[in-house]
Amino acid sequence: MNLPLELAPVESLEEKEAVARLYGEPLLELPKDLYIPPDALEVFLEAFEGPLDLLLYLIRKANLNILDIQMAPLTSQYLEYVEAMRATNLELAAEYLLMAAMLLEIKSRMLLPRPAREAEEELDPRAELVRRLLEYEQMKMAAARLDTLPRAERDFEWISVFVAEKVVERLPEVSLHDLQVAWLRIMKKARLTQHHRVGREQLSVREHMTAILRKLGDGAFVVFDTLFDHALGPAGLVVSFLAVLELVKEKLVHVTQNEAFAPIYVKLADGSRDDA
Amino acid sequence: MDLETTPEQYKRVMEAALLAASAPLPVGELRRLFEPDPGADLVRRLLDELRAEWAAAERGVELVQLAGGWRFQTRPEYQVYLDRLKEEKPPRYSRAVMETLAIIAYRQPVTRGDIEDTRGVAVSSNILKTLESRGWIDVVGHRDTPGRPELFATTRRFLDDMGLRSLTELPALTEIERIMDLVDTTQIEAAAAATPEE
Amino acid sequence: MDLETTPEQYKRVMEAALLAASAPLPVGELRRLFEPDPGADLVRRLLDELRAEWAAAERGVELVQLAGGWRFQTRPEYQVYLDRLKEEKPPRYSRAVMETLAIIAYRQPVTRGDIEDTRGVAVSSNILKTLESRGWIDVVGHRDTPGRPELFATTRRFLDDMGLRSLTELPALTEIERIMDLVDTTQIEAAAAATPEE
Repeated sequence: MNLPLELAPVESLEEKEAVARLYGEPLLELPKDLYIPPDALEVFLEAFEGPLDLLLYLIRKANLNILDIQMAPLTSQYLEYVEAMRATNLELAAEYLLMAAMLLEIKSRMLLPRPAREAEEELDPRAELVRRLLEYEQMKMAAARLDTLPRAERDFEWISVFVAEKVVERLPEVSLHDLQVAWLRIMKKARLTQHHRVGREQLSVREHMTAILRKLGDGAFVVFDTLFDHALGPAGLVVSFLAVLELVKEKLVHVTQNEAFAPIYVKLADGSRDDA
Repeated sequence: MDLETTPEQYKRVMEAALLAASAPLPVGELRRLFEPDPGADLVRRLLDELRAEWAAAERGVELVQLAGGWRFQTRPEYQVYLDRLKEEKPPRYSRAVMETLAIIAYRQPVTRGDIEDTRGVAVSSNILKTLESRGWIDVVGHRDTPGRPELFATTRRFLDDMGLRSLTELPALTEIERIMDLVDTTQIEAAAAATPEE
Repeated sequence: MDLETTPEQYKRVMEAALLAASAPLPVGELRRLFEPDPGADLVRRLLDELRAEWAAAERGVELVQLAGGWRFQTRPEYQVYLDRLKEEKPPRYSRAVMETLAIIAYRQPVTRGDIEDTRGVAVSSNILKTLESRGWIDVVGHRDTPGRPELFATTRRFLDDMGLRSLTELPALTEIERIMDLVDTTQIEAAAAATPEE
């Protein structure tokens, strides 16, 4: 039951830091008679976060077990501080007065003789104060530890490198599925279903039509034979041939031959000026 | 169109995304880098490899796992150098701010009144504003009592900034708790129950 | 307090600073990382080494020198991945653009008039320009009719972007068309909208 509370190293460091401003005097060696120069008192009291903090300090200073607080000396010391605050015209926080009232109340209750029959049910008047002190001390230590955790911007930096973006318009992505849907929509709308069945063969002819048009792109006459890539194999050649026929039919190319068995020339229908 | 997607390539893409990200990237987000989705397991394995690679290279930067996901950050040992480039020092928070933060972190969700009860002093609006503007706390609701006071809690950003993956990684409160055990608990509880809520 | 300052260590510090910096760091700024000042020449030499190291590792991030100093940035090839993390929905082509593309793909070579006949509405120049600037269609000739209209066809690039080796790999439609007769178009559109992006 008499476990001495040891301050966490961090905290004691902090305490020293806070009161080091008091002429370099370590806090724990403050004179017992409470003589503190008025200008220093302000600094001294600013080091506390409130009445609970001051009480904790007083308990520690007297090396008291927090669970076995002697109310009389604690209360009188506390009141001396409050009186000192009042004397130096420090703005007296209401919380300090409230705590003073609470201490006095506890003290008075402890002085009162307890009726024997009520003794068991009667709470130790210090219990609530102890609970609050422990609760506060716990959070005070937690705060000190939290402060020691490596923290972004103080102890480390986030990495966020520049993203090199080409200033290009973001292009829509199109899938084959999208294309299919678009085409089907047209079919449905135009009711072309029965008339235009597009199968693989047709497409292959159309692909060759485009390829041949590209070969003829410069508008020059091209020898018919060179339009065919023999690497395509017999089926490919047939499709190429169908493509030329289709191009002729659609009046996209002109095919000329000066005489029988002479070379056949093909050129774009839109070719050069001598086309007419 | 995609680069070749060997594990090595996956890692390079994840590394680039993590280095460029402005917030931690969760695994689910990293999966979106790839098509088709490589799955959570592969991404996690590659993240571990990536972390190990950076650690082995003894760089000033490390890959860490946080509440919000994975992120690269500089190692604390390098801060002494990086501080030299800083125009202004990062804010040092007062004890009042840190105590308020601790109470919100360990006791969340709490109202301003709860914080004041614990600290024994009024909590200024500035303290809460400081923590809110840092993105460490926010209002998660209102307590159903008169005045409907706001309930504060810590954010994921708080955990990320503290290098934590979850609240359970907060420094433990064991020391005080052990002492609490020694107190006659029934007494204290009775005292607590007797205290009217403010 | 300083880490050991071998050239390797200098580089690690510079690397950490450059990765963490929010703006390019000039050489003068990087010199401030160290005490005593290592001088501009050493810093420049180490920057060159650092750049070479990152380039050799074929990472998605590179060290570049700009007017304002040095910075790490993602390599442009990685943009396609990083873009996937963006929240914004990818842009979509209008129905008119898609239908025009489909007609050109399946019926090529076609004139604008052919497209209009098929779609039953006028085709704006913008639609064709959109597809041309994308590099998916071009003019392969002119039809020998009054006005000599341009003939449009799809390009090699179109096939590449669609992942096709040839037009014959376009989805065959006969089968589907038959089904189409039974299905309402709106249903197909709904299905298409629900299909995840590929």
